Amino acid sequence: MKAILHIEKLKAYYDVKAFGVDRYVRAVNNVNFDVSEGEIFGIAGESGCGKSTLIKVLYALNKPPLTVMGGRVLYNTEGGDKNPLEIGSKELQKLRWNFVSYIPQGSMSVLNPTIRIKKQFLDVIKAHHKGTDAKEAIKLSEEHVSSLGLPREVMDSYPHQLSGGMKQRVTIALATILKPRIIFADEPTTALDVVVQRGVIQLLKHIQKELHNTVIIVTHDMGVHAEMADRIGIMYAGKIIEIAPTREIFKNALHPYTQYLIKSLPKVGDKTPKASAPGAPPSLDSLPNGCSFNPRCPYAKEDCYGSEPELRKIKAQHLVACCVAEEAKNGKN
Amino acid sequence: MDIRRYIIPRLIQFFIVIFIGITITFIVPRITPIDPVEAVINRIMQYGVYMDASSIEQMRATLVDLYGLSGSVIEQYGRYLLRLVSGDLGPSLSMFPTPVTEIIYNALPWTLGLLLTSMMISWVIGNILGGVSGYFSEKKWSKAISMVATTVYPIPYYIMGLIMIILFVYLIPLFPMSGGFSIGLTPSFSLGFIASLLKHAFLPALSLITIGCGWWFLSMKALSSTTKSEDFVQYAEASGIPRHKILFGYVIKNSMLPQVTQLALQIGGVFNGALVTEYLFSYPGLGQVLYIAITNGDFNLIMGISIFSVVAIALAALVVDLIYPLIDPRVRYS
Amino acid sequence: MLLKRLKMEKTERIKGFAQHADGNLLETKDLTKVFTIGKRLTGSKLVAVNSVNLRMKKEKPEIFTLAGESGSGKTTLARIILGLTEFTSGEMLYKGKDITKLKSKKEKMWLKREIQPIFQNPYEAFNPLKKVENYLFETATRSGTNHDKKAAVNDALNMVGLNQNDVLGKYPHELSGGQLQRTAIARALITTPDLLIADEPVSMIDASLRMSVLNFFKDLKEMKNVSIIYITHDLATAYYISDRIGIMYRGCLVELGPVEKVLKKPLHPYTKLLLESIPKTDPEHRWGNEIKMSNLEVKEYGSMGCKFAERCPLASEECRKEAPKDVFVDGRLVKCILF
Amino acid sequence: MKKIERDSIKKSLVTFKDVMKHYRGFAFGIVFILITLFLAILSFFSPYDPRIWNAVPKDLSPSLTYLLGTNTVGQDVFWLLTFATRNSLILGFVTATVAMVIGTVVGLVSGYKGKVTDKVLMSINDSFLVLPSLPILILIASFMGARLNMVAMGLILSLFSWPWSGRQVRSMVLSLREREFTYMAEFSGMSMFKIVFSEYLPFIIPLIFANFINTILWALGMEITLSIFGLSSLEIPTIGTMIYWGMQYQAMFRGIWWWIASPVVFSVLLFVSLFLVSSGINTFLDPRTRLQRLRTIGREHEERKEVRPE
Repeated sequence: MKAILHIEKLKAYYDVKAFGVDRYVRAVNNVNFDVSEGEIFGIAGESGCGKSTLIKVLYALNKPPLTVMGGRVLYNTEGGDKNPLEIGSKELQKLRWNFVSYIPQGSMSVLNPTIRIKKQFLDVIKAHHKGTDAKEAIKLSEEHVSSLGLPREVMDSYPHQLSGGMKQRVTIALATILKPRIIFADEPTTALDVVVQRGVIQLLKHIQKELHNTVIIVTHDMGVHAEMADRIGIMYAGKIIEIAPTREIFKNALHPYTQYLIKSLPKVGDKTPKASAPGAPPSLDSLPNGCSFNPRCPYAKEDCYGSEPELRKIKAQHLVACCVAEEAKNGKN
Repeated sequence: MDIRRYIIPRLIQFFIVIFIGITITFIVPRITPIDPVEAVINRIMQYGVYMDASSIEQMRATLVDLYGLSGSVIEQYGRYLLRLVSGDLGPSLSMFPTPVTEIIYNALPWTLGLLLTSMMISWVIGNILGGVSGYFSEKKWSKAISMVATTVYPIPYYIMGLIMIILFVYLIPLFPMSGGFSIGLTPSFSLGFIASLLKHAFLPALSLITIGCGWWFLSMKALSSTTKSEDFVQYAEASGIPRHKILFGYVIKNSMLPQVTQLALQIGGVFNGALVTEYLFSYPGLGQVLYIAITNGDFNLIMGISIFSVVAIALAALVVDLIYPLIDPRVRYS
Repeated sequence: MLLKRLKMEKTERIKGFAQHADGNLLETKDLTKVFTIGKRLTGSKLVAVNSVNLRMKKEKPEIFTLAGESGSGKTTLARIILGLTEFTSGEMLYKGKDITKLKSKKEKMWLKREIQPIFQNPYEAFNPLKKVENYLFETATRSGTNHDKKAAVNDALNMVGLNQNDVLGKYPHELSGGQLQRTAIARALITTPDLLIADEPVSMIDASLRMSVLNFFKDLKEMKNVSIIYITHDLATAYYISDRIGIMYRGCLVELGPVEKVLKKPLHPYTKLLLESIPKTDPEHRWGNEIKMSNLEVKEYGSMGCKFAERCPLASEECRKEAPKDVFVDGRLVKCILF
Repeated sequence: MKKIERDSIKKSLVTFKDVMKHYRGFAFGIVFILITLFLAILSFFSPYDPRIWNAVPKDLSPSLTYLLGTNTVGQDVFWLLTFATRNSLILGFVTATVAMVIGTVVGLVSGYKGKVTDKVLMSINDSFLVLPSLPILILIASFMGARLNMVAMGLILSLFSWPWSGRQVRSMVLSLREREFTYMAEFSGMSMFKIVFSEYLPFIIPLIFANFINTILWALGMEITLSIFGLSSLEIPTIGTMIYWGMQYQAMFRGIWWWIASPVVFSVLLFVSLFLVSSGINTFLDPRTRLQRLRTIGREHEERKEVRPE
């Protein structure tokens, strides 16, 4: 399948200069992977591992102090490959919402509190299709909204009159109104209750099936990845340390950190004592040399402290960035 | 039902403001060392104004009500309120026997004209400029304007007036130094009169507007630079909505709301400014009348102006507060 | 060990207090809390906690989970037990004493030492502008330990697996989420409480460190026989550490019983829906059917009958008319007319 | 001194040095205020007594001997200005202190007590904000026999300036009460009184200090206005009375511009620097930015959106 999104040696740091103290927080540290068309790609990792920063950079939302230090991102659009980080704002504007759209984190305060939902849809449609007149645009949004199972009165109400779950579904409807090819979703379900979260996940899967497009979802909740994602990338200290199909990640993860992550997931019906990974994730401004997991890794040996391990293919579609992946695999059982 | 829940507390606040203002004006004459009634009586005698016995008695009665010490405090307060409600603030001492209310009504249109126009102009310009500059806070021009606003805002109205006079009367003689209109003209709606009226009002208005713009600019810039980093603005930018629509429809629209409540609180301050500027430019408004009252020791007129301005300002603040729900949907449809 | 001596000394002091204490650590009878939104009379009523009956034994310390979605009233109930919110009607007894009758300052202080809270976000639970040790020493002085305060603090920190120089002299932002939350637990333990109320204690902590804090709660129960009320929306962690669980929906305790029974063989339709909706971390068993989304939260509070009637697949007319009673079935209490 | 204390002092010194370096406006403000204080102290060494007229030849333009020239009543304008600065600052100080005390107490009580006390105190507070202070001040001054000394005028002015800090302190206390560390402090056994003074004060101090300077600014402005209306004791040299006498003797028409220019220019510079310092305080000592700076000096971890399901 054709790669619709190609990411190569991407580096993005927070340049934190406050009163003479000048430090770089290495939130995205040399990330390389491809996403093919029609796939749901999940990016998992704990808070502070740089996954939200990665998705912001992929959508070219980087504003100071977040600066792209190197590498490139390529959208495979009809008009050829485009790097959103380099093309001018005019061209980027054309791509936004038509080719690629974004569902932000924390949906509680994402809608303009002083205008009705209808006007919010109008602003978005008018921004990308100048010609359409208001009535037609509103009719289009109403159809789109009811096709997603939202009640019609939503259009005439203000954000403060809607519940959290409803606001998140409106944001998803907004992001998919112009049928984009790629949807970036940054923790779309974190602030929601379990039942509402299930509704939102079903909505996203329904839209993906409908539009045959690509969804890149970032969340720390492995259960959401298990429900939705076809392939998962595990992120740790600003790097992707393992990419594999969902079944592989859950059944036989290779990287020691992923193993810890999967093993420490509590499940209803399983009371066996579980252990946390020892120590704590490193702070992104003072990373250990070599593999960033070496201070916590029980299988670490010398070349783990040497150069940073690159993602290498172990099996079909299963890549891992670890020098001791084999021992870790048989060490697991 | 929700609107009432918003309006009722505002109405109560309106009456509390008036109550406190009037009580202060009631207490002041009663705690002064000198006995105001006698001081006023012999003040009039000095002017050699001929008054027969009955008008003196009638005058003494009104004075006793306004500042008099007879009867218990509650009785005095009761009579005092009755007199105010009936709108009788007693006669002016310096322009005896014209009642205080008449003098105030003559001077009122001038003050209202100057005050309202300069407040509206400075509120609109200051907020729009502040909103735009807050949104583009990194740009050079925005920093430059903030520098200007930071130097202009803290200057007291009187000194700003002085600077205006030095600049536009001495250095570049463009505008008249004082007065409401050229002496020879009679007040009418003829073109000539209005032209001279505007010419005279320009400098006082300009000094009020400059300071007003400074304040609204700075407060709006602070508001819009915080609103700029709110989630819904970031999301609007991410969804490709053009910057000008985000600036006006999202950033300024949301930052304007607190500026409306702030307007209600600022009216009192701007009114002070108008009084001082009118005195400096001897502009025929309440400020000028107040100055004459002070020099002539006309207690009645000073008290009348105080009470009147308390009620007027409280009313203006109430009106502004009532506009707020029309703008903020969260209050209208809570 | 110092804390053992503290514990003994505390028990003599308490003996004098609760002579006639029955076996219960905590008991609530038809506990209800009604919020009025808007004016005193005209405002609409919202029953946040709807006649809840709970009982926790003193001899057998346990971890009791209060689970439910946002707006289910679990946090309001926790705040009532902590004494931060008054309740509208019903009764609440701690060690046999009615907490509304505790008038004297000494008695109130006693209750504040007996029941201690653990908050959700450690970075919010500590004053960002003051050093972390500030609360540790404050609690030590107030808990009447006439021994050296530093020793009491040091012991408490060692118990949570931290040593002094990790924490003392540091500001909250200089510690990780896990360390800060364990410091908060250490603070709560200085007064040797018998009941801890933990409101979503691990939801802000990184997944990989969550287990260490949860394991620590289990040790507290087993070794220090401290009872814990664990409030969460995450049933997986609830199953892992708790003995008994109560599922709350719109202020009502719809199902209450041992965790094995309630979460392994759920009876109440809402518990079933909750369990089904948790995204299982197993790619094989993905969700089958689509579920009905509720768009009418507020109305449900006011409804006379079962609050879940609107969304319940098995709801009948009767469900909407009068509120269901608690029924004891298969080792647990269920509030549903089907049983 | 224990190592920990030395660190925190070192940190605050670094902060102050950085602030001065990075924000020139703040630096200008501080420098000019120091100059003003120096002038005020200088007035004690003045060779001339401000109340005696004809001490120097009249209407001399600024020269080496008379830095700011002399005025029509034979006073040296420079030394007159030093006295004016001292008296005005005393007035500003008195007003600001009294207003700060009342405002903070009202703010703390209504913020912490809440419900009825909060409603009552705040409606009084807001009424004083809305009231037009000038006409009432003029009423009081004229009834007081129009001869107010510095302290009396300071007290009267503070009557109208305490609500500004009251309102801000109250909103800060209200937001702090909802924070979880208030409950943590309560369960650590701290009394209400201790919570307000040991937990909330670090948040409130920058607010009080910024308001203190704003009130001085407002009081000086009001003093000028009252003096121009001839309501303050005109023989005491203050910035306002200097301008008043300058205007009475038609200094501008007769070309003695330095008599009016020196108080006007000086007061403009003083007001601007007071404003720069107070807004500077708001941006640096404001808890959020202080925290942010502490964090960059301490351990920085990626900004994490705290999302609560409740």
